[in-house]
Amino acid sequence: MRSIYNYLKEVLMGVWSLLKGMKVTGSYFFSPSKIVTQKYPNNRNKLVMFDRFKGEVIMPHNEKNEHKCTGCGICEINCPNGSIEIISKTIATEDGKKKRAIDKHIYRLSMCTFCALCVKSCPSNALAFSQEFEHAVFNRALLIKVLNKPGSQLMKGVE
Amino acid sequence: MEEQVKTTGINEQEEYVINMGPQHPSTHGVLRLVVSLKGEIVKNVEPHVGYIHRGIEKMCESITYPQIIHLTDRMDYLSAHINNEAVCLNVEKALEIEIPDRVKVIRTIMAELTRIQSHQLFWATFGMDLGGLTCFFYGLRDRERILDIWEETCGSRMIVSYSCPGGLMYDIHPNFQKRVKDFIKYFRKTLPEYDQLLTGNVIFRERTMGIGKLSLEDAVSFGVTGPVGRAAGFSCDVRKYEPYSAYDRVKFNEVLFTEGDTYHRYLVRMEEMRESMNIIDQLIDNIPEGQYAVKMKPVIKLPEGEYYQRVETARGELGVYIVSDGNKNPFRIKFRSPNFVNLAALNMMSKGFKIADLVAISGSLDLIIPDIDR
Amino acid sequence: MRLVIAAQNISTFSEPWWKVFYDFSLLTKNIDTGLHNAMSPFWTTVTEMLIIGVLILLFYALVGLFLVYAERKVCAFMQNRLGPNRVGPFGIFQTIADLIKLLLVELIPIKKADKFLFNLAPFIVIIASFMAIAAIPFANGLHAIDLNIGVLYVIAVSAMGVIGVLLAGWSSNNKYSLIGAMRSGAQIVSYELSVGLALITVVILAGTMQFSEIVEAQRTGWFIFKGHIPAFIAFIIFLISSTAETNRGPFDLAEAESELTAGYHTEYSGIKFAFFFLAEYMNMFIVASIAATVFLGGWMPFHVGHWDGFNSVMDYIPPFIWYIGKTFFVIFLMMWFKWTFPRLRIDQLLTLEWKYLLPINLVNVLVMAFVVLMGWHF
Amino acid sequence: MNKTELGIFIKSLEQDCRTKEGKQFTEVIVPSSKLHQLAFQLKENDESSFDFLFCITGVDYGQELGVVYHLRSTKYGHTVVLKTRTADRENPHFDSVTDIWKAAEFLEREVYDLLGIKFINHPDLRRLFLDNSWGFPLRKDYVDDINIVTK
Repeated sequence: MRSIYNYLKEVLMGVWSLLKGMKVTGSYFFSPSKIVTQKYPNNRNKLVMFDRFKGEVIMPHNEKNEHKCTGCGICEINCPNGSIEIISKTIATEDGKKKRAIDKHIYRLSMCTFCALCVKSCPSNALAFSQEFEHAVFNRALLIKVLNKPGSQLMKGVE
Repeated sequence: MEEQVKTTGINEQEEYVINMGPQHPSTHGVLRLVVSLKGEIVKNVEPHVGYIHRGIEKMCESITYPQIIHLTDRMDYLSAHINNEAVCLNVEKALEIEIPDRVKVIRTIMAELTRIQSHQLFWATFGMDLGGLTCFFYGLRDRERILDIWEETCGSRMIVSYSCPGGLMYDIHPNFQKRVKDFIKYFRKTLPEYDQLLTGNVIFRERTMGIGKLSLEDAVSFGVTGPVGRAAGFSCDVRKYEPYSAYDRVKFNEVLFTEGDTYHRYLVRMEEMRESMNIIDQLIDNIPEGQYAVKMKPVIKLPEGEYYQRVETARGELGVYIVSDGNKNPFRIKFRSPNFVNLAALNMMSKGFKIADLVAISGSLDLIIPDIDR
Repeated sequence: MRLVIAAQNISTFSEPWWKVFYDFSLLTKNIDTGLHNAMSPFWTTVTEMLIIGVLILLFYALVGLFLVYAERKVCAFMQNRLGPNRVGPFGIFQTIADLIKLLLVELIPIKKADKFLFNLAPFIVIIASFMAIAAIPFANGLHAIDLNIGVLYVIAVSAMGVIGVLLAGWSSNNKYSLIGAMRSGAQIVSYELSVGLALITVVILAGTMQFSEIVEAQRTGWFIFKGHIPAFIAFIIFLISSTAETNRGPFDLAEAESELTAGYHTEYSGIKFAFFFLAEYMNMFIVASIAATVFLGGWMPFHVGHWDGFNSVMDYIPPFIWYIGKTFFVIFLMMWFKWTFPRLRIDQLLTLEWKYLLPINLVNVLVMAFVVLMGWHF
Repeated sequence: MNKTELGIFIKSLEQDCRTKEGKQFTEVIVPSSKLHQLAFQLKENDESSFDFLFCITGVDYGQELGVVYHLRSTKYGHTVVLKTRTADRENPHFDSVTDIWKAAEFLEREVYDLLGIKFINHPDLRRLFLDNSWGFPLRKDYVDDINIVTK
């Protein structure tokens, strides 16, 4: 008799545990307000990324097309993957001295691991992260970016 | 000397050999298990690894210490922050710098968040391995909240790279404390649902109880650590026996069971999530003021010598062994990854069980393949 | 020419047209007589069979498409997701898009596979489910063939699908497929017993195996209420074992995604895979409609004792709607099971059948016989 | 036992080894011929009972190849580092400790794979990550012009 009681108890307890699980899924089924899906490409306009989000490295320019990069090459040394390459040139300043400045700040997005060492190590805060995250392109060559805009110059007062 | 290299002799006539992986839904990546079967019963499991071997140890020999951090993220990507912390602690120990309390507390909170999200993902994938697909979505849904907290503070969602030698990359975001508290409040409500859906479920208990037993003796001998070891009664929590960061100032229990089967490995993780929440509760309101990083020299050179640092990741004991010759690059760096050592016990644990149990056992080891391969 | 005459006969309809929804025999008889007037009995039968065949095929495809969509939506809502929402409003055309994709996918030939059996297997699976659908009463008078052993026929025919599964697993020359097929064989053969015994419980109560009479007997109350405790237990057992018989989660060991990748249909692609896929959903529909017919009164409206007002209101809902509603209720239950529970192991699956379901079922049959004998049912 | 006591104790077990009190752990430098013997004693002796082998590292010191064993006792909580070296770069070999700690099986395979150090009496010494056509990448004299790019 005891064994039959145990048998039935086992069956009923098992069914009860299953019902508890069904309660969880069932309650979610009947409460569509808890749906977490974000319809991504449709909500693109409303999408706000966090300020610190590491999208890609950019070089902020002001309205006069000036940047802060002196071409010192510290970011190039600090980059673990060799995704930054700086091609510098010598220019003559107004008072006639020769000075080193960047020609091209090449940034290979395809090799970047977003470790933020370049941004953090830059002595003149010339680099920053943008919140752009849609990096997909059809051609790998497009992932090699030149960060300084054409015709840009070093900001006054940055050494 | 006799040639020690031997090739496996699998008798095709007598054993039914199937290849689980490298592309198999339940090997969580590119692990390949060569399974010898007799009917449905597993006779032998031979793990083949190396499909994503990237040579991180070799790469580390040619880069500087701050640059190593971003590579450690990519070993055990679910314990990314704890991996960072291990290298940072080791470098800081070697340089004998005292880091501010604020850093210690923030690192501890981040590490515990890491543990929670890793166990959430474990719960999700373990449920999926056993056929309960809904678990996967619930686990990931809740994990997303932690990832959002990280995204706000660290800038990345999973591969955080938040620690650096001497402190942290940035200070915590002003919203950090509020969001963490919100999450803890939310997750305390959601965790019982996990129990209702899986822990108490009669099918789940039948599937996992008594499966893949590992005795305490074997656990120690195989060196399995983390939840796998603790389920077998092996007290191997580094946070307890060699406290680092702020673990010496918080109260928490080491979750220990003695059965050592799949169910208890699962249970250890469920309990650890609760313990982690307790740790965060103790720390989140008491983050001391101060600097978030110590000013370091631009080029970090470790004094000549050998340094070993172990930390408790979500999967077990991670050891970082640095041999330095005084240069800015490590002479030799070795990561003692918990998954690699835990994998060795898989064969012993799954012998004699069915192929469905093999999936459950390898799921309960919670293997992360990049950590095995490195 | 003859068809035109037949059509003219059909168009002369004595009753108001909407009466058809309450009694389809009005329409079917009309068509029958129309055809008889127009052509010889042999050709009449051939034409009727053709019409029914085309209609069932259409119905089959529509229900299959809808069920795939429904399953995806149901599981999505249970998992806090939206489910398909891109193709068409609320993603309703998603399955059609999938179907087009499946039709265009390359059929990959397998080296060293048994070509003939490999190609035969999906047809056997789909024919088995196709045959079963013939015996199901959809509504009053909408019944392709009313066999006097309808219950037996459905059990026998639906079990034929296992041959297709076994063939598919064996002939694809894949170790995972073979394991899946063998599991499936063991599973379906055992669970046939429970399905049969659960139906026998009701057959005892109804006293007949003919579907039309079973439905008719439920005019005064559904069997699940009439037979109270034993009928309810039989209903639960039928639900469990029919879920197992259709290879659906938590009993989807034959395909066990996380263990055997996709089990017996691992090697199939394109339209052949679509056949297995469709057959799975149609089997689910068939067992759900049998459950609805046998336990929940088929197309009979919900009646409560002597509440005549309530009963007449219920009568206004057409039988077809009742039938569809009940069937989808059962299907929803099965989906709910699938998306909640983890999968069983093969030995536990057989333990559940032989140690739990079968003994309970046998006792239940006895109890039911006793209840019927003593007249304790309603 | 603290670090000093442990050093003295190990010295008493094996005369040929040199013990050094490191910053963190006691370090023991043992000749390769005595390695297995000492390891066995460290495991079995009740006073030391080093039952948890948590790390095996192969190191290429330039001239010599070495293996470093990190041992911990779950009973007493002390840790020791065993080090051994060989000058034979062509055919380096040590005794395997798989019969003492099962964890050594995979860890030694990894060392063999990456440094080419052979372990005698290892039950299944095959390459683990790489296939047989590779060299031993963690050796300092390893060259690979295609995959290793230096700036």
